[in-house]
Amino acid sequence: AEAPVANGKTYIAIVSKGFQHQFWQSVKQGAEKAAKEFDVEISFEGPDKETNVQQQMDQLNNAMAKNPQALALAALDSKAAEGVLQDAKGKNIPVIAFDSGVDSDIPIATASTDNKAAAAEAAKHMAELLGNKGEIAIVGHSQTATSGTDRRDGFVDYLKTNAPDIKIVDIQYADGDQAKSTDAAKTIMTAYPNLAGMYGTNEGAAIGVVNAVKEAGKTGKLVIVGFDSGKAQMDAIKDGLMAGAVTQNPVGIGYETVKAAVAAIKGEKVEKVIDTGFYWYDKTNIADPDIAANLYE
Amino acid sequence: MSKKLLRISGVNKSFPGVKALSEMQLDLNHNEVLALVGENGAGKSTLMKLLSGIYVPDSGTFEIDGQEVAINGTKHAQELGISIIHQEFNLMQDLTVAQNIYIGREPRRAGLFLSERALNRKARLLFDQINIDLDPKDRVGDLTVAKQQMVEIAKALSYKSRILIMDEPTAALNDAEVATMHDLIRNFTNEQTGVIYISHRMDELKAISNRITVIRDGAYIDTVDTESTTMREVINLMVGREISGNQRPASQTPSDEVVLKVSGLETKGFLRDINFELHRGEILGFAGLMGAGRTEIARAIVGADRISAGTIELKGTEVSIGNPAIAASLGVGYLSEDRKHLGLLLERDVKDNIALSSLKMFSRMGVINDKAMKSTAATYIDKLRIKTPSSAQTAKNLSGGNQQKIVIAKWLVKDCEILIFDEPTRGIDVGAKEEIYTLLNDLVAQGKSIIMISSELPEVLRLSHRIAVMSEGRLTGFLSNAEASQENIMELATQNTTGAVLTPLPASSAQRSTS
Amino acid sequence: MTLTKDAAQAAKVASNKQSEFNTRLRASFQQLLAFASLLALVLFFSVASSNFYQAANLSNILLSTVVTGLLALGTTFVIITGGIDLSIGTGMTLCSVMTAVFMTQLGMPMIVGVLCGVLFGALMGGINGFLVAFLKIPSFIATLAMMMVAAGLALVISGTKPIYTNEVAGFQKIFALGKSIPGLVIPNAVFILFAAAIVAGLLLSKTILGRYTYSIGSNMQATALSGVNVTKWTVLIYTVAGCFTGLAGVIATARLNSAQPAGGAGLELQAIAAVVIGGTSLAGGKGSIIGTVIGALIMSVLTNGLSIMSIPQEWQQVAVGVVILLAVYLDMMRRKKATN
Amino acid sequence: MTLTKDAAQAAKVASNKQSEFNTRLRASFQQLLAFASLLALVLFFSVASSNFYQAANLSNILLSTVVTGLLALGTTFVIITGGIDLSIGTGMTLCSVMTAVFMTQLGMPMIVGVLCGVLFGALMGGINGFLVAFLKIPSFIATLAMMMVAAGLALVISGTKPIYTNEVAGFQKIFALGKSIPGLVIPNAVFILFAAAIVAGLLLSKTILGRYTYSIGSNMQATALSGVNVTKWTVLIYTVAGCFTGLAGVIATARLNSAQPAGGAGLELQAIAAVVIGGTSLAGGKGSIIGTVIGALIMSVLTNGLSIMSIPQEWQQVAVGVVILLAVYLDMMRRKKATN
Ligand SMILES: Nc1ncnc2c1ncn2[C@@H]1O[C@H](COP(=O)(O)OP(=O)(O)OP(=O)(O)O)[C@@H](O)[C@H]1O
Ligand SMILES: Nc1ncnc2c1ncn2[C@@H]1O[C@H](COP(=O)(O)OP(=O)(O)OP(=O)(O)O)[C@@H](O)[C@H]1O
Ligand SMILES: [Mg+2]
Ligand SMILES: [Mg+2]
Repeated sequence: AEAPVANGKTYIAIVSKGFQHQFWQSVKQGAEKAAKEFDVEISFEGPDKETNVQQQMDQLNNAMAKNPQALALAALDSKAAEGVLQDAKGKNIPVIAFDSGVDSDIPIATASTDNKAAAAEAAKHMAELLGNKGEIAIVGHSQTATSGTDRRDGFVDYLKTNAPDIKIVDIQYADGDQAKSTDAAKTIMTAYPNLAGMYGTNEGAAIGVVNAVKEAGKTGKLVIVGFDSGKAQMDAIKDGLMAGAVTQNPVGIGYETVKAAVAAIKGEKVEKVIDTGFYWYDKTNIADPDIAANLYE
Repeated sequence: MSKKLLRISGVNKSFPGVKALSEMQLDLNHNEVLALVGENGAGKSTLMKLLSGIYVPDSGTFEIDGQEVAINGTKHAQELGISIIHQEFNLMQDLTVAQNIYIGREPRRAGLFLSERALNRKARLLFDQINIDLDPKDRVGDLTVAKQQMVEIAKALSYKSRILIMDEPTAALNDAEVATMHDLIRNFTNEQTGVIYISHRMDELKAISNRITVIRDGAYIDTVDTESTTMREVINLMVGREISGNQRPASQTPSDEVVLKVSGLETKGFLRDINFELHRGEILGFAGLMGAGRTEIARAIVGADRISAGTIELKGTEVSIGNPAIAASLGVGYLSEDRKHLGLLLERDVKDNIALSSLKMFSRMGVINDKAMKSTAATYIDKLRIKTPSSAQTAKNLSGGNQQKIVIAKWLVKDCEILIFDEPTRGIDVGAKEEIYTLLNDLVAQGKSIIMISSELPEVLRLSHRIAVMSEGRLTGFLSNAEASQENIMELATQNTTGAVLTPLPASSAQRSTS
Repeated sequence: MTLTKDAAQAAKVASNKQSEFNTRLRASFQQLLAFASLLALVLFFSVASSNFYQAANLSNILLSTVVTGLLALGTTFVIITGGIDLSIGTGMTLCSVMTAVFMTQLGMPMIVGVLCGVLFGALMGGINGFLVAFLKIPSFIATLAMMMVAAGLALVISGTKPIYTNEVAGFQKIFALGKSIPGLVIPNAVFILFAAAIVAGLLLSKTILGRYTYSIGSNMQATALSGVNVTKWTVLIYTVAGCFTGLAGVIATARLNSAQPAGGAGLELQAIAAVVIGGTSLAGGKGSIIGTVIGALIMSVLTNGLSIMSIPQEWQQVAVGVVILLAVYLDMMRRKKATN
Repeated sequence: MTLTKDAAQAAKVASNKQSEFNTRLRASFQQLLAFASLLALVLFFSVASSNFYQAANLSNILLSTVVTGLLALGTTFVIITGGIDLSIGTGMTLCSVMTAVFMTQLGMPMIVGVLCGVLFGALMGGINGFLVAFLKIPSFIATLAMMMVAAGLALVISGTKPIYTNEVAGFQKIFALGKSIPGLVIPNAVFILFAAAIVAGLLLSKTILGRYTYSIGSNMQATALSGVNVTKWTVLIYTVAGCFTGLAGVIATARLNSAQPAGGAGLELQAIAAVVIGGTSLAGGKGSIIGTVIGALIMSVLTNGLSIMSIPQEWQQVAVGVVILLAVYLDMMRRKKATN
C-alpha cells in the first residue's frame, strides 16, 4: 500500500475523527470510491475514540511524514491541529477539511454538513409529533466531541425558541455504544415515567433508545427521533418504532473530500464550502431513491 | 548489677480461637544466654514477637533493667536495644546483602543520596568483625536458605543491641556452622547484653546456654540451670511425657532391588558426575556442608531444575522427568527445605495444604469430597501432633514447626514409592521428631524408599542405612551406617573445600573474652 | 500434667469442635455482612428517588449487570490464580462477532452457534493461558496484547460493520424478558447470569479445578513442587474463564440483535473492579463468586441510581469513584473486625 | 580443614573479584541487548518504508513518545513498589485542565502555572499514596477509583469544553520544535522527556527514595519490620510518581494549545505496557528507568511504523498486540540466557 511516489500515483492522506464506527466507515467508503474514480492513492486513519486528540495529532504527523500531495482532515480540535496546518502550508500541501469545519483559513475547502441545522431538523419533527408539549430526554454520544455537542445544542436551541412547552428533562451520554445507550435510556424512562419522547444523537444512541423502549415494554408510547442510519435504525423506522431520523451523507462527504483534494492538487478552483446536506427520513420517504442514496445499512 | 536485664511477667496473648500465651513470665540476666524451649506451638515465637513490637500483648508487663516499658512497634523495640532474628526470614529478595542489612540505616550524603560504596564497605567491615563469609553485593534471592540465615544473623548483630533474640537461628545450619555461630554469641554477650535463644536442637543448648526456660501450651513451666540439668529432664518438662529414642534404626535391612539409579548426573555450572543407587526399603542420608549441592540433586531428580547430563532410572527403566508433576506421577515426591516459599500455601487452610499433592485421591470426576479430605487431615493432625484449632485453620496462623508438619503430612498422604525429604525436621520439636522418625521407619518397612537430606548429623546417623556425603557439587563418598561417625562424615564433607561459609574462629577467641 | 492423656485428648477434640463451629459462624456472618454495602446503596437510592425501588427498575439493574457480571465471573478465576485478564472487554466483542458469523454467514442453527460462540471464548482463554503458563509471559502483558489483537480481529472479521442476527430463529429469546416470577419481570439473560454464577461457584469450591485455582494463586511454586502440573491447569483455568467471556459475547449479541464490531474496551476494568469490590484479592489465592456477583451488582446499582437521581454525568463519575473507595474500605474494616 | 584460613581467604577474594567482573560484564551486555527489540523494529520499518527513517519521522516518533513516556516514568516507581497506577491517564487530563485553569482563569504567569500543574499531579499522586498506604486499599482499586474521579473532575472543572492557552506567553515553546541538533529537528518536549528520565533514573538508583521503592516492592513487611516508615515512604513515592503525571499534563496542554477535558483513559494501559516491556516486574522489586524508556520507544515506533506503512488500522491493532508479545517473550529469553 506504500510507495505512493514509487508508482507515481498521487497520494492523499486522510485523517478522520474515528474509524471504527459506521459513520466513519461510510466516509471512508466514499473516499475510496472517489480514489478509484480519479485514480489516486489514499490512506484513511482516525483515533480510537473521539476524545483522543493526541492520537489524532500523532496520526496527522505520521500522515505528513508520508509526503502526501494533499491532506484531508476532520479535526477533533482545530486549534490543536494548528501546528500541522502551518506545516502543510509551509510545504504547499493543500488541506481539505471535512465533517466539521476547521477554525482556520488554511483549508482551501470544507466538505461538511451543518450538524446544528441537522439537529434542529430532528427537533422540528419531534415538536410536530408531540404537538409542542411534553417531557423529552436526550441520549447523547459525546459530551465533548463537536459532533456530539452540536447535535445536542442544535436540538435544544430549536426547541427553546420554537417549542418552549417541550421540556428537556435529562441528557445522558453513552459514548455511542448501543448497550450503554440502552441502559442509559431505560434509566431515564424510569426516572421520568411521563416521558413523551427521546432523541438519540447518533446511530448507537438512537438504537439504544429503541432497544430501551422495546425492553421496557413501552413500544409506541414514546416518540423517538434519531440521527444517522444503519440497518437497525432503518428497520425501527420501517416498523414504526421510531418516528424518523436525520441522516447526513457520509459517503458524499468522503467522496467530495477526495474530489476537492484532487482538484486542488491539479490547481483547479475548488468551492470553499461544499455542503453535503442532510435529510429527514421516516416511514414515508425511506424508500425514495434520493433518500435511500444517503442511507447505509 | 542486681536488676535483671529483662523481666517479663503476667503476659497474655490470644488469637481468634487460640490462647497463645497465658500468664507468661521470663527473666534474662546480664551476660547470659537464656534458652527458651517448648514444643511446637508452645508460644515461643509469639512471646518474642511481643518483645520485638510486632504484636501487642493483651496484658502483662515488660521491664528492662528494672524499668517498665511499653513496646509499641518494631522501631521502638530497636530503640530499646532489642533486636531479633525471626524464625521466618524477613529479607528483601531483590536487594543485595548489604542493602538488606542496613535497610533504613543506609549511609547517606546530603540526607537523600546513597553511597553504595560506603554501604558495602560498612557491611564488609561487619562481616570481618563477626567473621561471616558473605559478599555484600550478592542478591539475597540468589542465596541458599543457609546463607540467607547468615544474612539475618549479620543484620541482627549489626544493631547495637543489648537484647538479642534468636528464634531458631540454627535450624538451617550445619553442625560446623552451628559451632561457629555459638562463638558469635559468646562474643556478643557481656555485662551489658543478653541473649534469648530458641532452639529445638537439644544438643546445642548444653553448649551455649546458661539457663533454660521451658514453656508448654502457652504457660510457663520452669527455668533450670543448664549445668546442673540433664537434657532428658528438660525434654520431660517440655513435653510432659517420656520420650524414648536415640537408637540407630532397627536392623530392618533394605532389599537389593534398586528403585532409583542416578548416573552421571550434572547440572549447568554446579553438580558434577553424580552416581548413586537407592534400594527398596532404604533410607539414604545425604550429608554435606551448606551449599554442597544436596538440594540441587533433589531438585534435578524431580525435574524442578534442568539437568545438563546424566540419566535417571526408576526400577531399571530410564525416565525423563521434565517437571515435578511427572515425578509425582512416577511415584517420586520431593519435600522442599524452604517451607514458606516452596512448601506451603500460606493463605489456605490446613486440610487444603495436606491434600494438595493427592487431590485426585479426594475427588471423583473432578468433584472434591471435602469430608474425606477433612478426615484424612484429622488423622495426620493427630499422628503428627499438629497444634491447630481445626483443619480449617489458615496455614499462616500456625507456628513454624506445625507448618513444617503440614508439609510433611502432604507427602505422607500421597502414596509415593520414593520420597526425597529435604531438611524434613527443620524447626520441629524433639517429641515430634521422634514421631516423624517412627513414621519414616514405618514407611521403609512398607517397602518405600527415602532420600533424606539433613544438616543435623545425629539425625542422619540415626536414621540412614547408608550416608552419601557431598562437597562442592560432587559426591565425595558413601558410608554405611555402621562405619559412619560425625568425624568421618565431616572429613568427606570438607574434601576440596576452600572453606565453610562460617570460618571457625581461632581457638583463643572461643574462650569467653570480655570486649 | 494433671490430666491423663485421654482426657486431654477428649478436651482437645471438644475444643476443636467448638472453635470450628466459631469459625463457621464467623464465616457466615461475614457472608451476610458482605451484602452490607450493597444494601446500604439500595436503601440510599430508594430514599433518594421514588423511581428507584420499582420492579421495572430493579429489572433494569439486573439486566445491565448481565454482561459485566459474566465477564467478572470468568475473570474471578484468573484473578484468584494471581493473574489478570485485560482481554475480556474486546474479547467479548470478538466473541460476539464470531457468534454472529457462525449463525449468519456460516448458517449454523441457533444452539450450535451459541455453543460455538462460547467455545470461541474458551479458545481465546486457552490462548491467554498458553501465553501465561507455557511462555511465562506476565498475564498483564499477555492479555493486554490479546486485548489489542481481539479488538483488531473483531473489526477485520466483521468488515467494521455490525452483523445483524434478526433472522436467526429464537436467538433473541436468550435475552428476552421472562415471566417466571410474577410482578417482577426478569429477563432470561438474568437467569443465565445466575445460572452461570452457580456453575462458577461450584467449579471454584467443589472441584479440583477450583482447588488448584486457589493453590496456584496462593503459591505457584509450592503447588508445582507438590506435583501439580501447574502449566496444564493454568491453561485449563484460563480456558474456563474464556467460556464466560464467550457467553457474555453471545448474550450481548442477543440483546442488540447484532454483533457490534467496535467497543468493549473498558469493560475489563469494570469487571475487574466488580471482582475486587467483591473481596477477591489481586494478589491471588483468595476470592469468591458470591463476592463477585455482589461486586457487579454494586457497580450497576451505583450507575443506575446516580443516573435515576439525574445527577449530571460528570459528577456521576466522581461519585462512582468515591463510592467504590468507600465500599472497598468498609469491606476491609468489616473483614478486619470479623477476624479479630 | 586442609587449607589454612588465610589461603582460603585469599582464594575467595580472588574468586569474588572474578565473579564480580563477570556479573558486571553480563549486566552491561544485557543492557546492550535490551535495545535489541527496539533496533530490530527500527531496522524492519526502515527497510519496509522509505518514509520511516527520515529525520522528520524520527522526530515524530520521539514526539509521540513524550506523554506516554512521562506517564511511564512515574508509573515505573509505583510498579516497582508492587503497586499499579490506573489513574495516570485521566489524571493527566485533569492536570492538563488544571494547568490551563491556572494560567488562563487564574492568570498565573507561565512558569508558575507549569509548576502548579506539576504540583497538582503530585497532589493526586499523594492522594493515591494515602489511599494505598494509610487506608490499605489495594492500589488497583484506589487508582481505578481515582481514574473515575479525575475523569469526572476534568469535565466538571472545564465545563466540558476545551480551555485554550494560546494567550499564555511562551507556553507553546515548552513543546515547540527546537533546533538544537542540526539536521534532526528535536522538539523541546523530547528534551524534557529525557531530562525527566535522567532525574527519575537518579532518584531510583541513587537515593533513599529509590532504595525504599525497591525494598517495599521486594518485601513490604520485612521493610516495615526493619524500622522503615513504609507508610510515609509509600505516600512519598506515589507523590513523586504524580509529579511525572503532572508534567505529562503540562506538556499535553502545550502540545495541543489547549486542555482537552475528555479522554486520557487508555493511556494508563499504554504506559504500563511500556514499563513492563521495559522489563519491570509487576510483582514489584525489580525494574529500571532505562528499560521503561526503551519500552515506551518500542510502543511508539510500532504505532508509527505500522501507520507509515499504511497498514489498515484494524490490522495495526492486531500487529501491535503480536509485536508486544514477541518483544516481551524475546526479552525474557534473553534474560534467561544472560543469567544462565
Ligand atoms: N497470627 C496468628 N493467628 C492465630 N493463631 C496464631 C497466630 N500466631 C500464632 N498462633 C498460634 O499461637 C500458638 C503459638 O505459636 P508460636 O508461633 O508462638 O509457637 P512456637 O512456640 O514458636 O512454635 P514453633 O516451635 O513451632 O515455632 C500456636 O498454636 C499458633 O497456632
Ligand atoms: N537460586 C540460586 N542462584 C544461584 N546459586 C544457587 C541458587 N540456589 C543454589 N545455588 C548454589 O548452588 C549450590 C548448592 O546449593 P544447595 O542448596 O543445593 O546446597 P545444599 O547442599 O542443599 O545446602 P543447604 O541447603 O544446606 O544450603 C550453592 O553453592 C549455592 O550457592
Ligand atoms: Mg516459632
Ligand atoms: Mg539444601
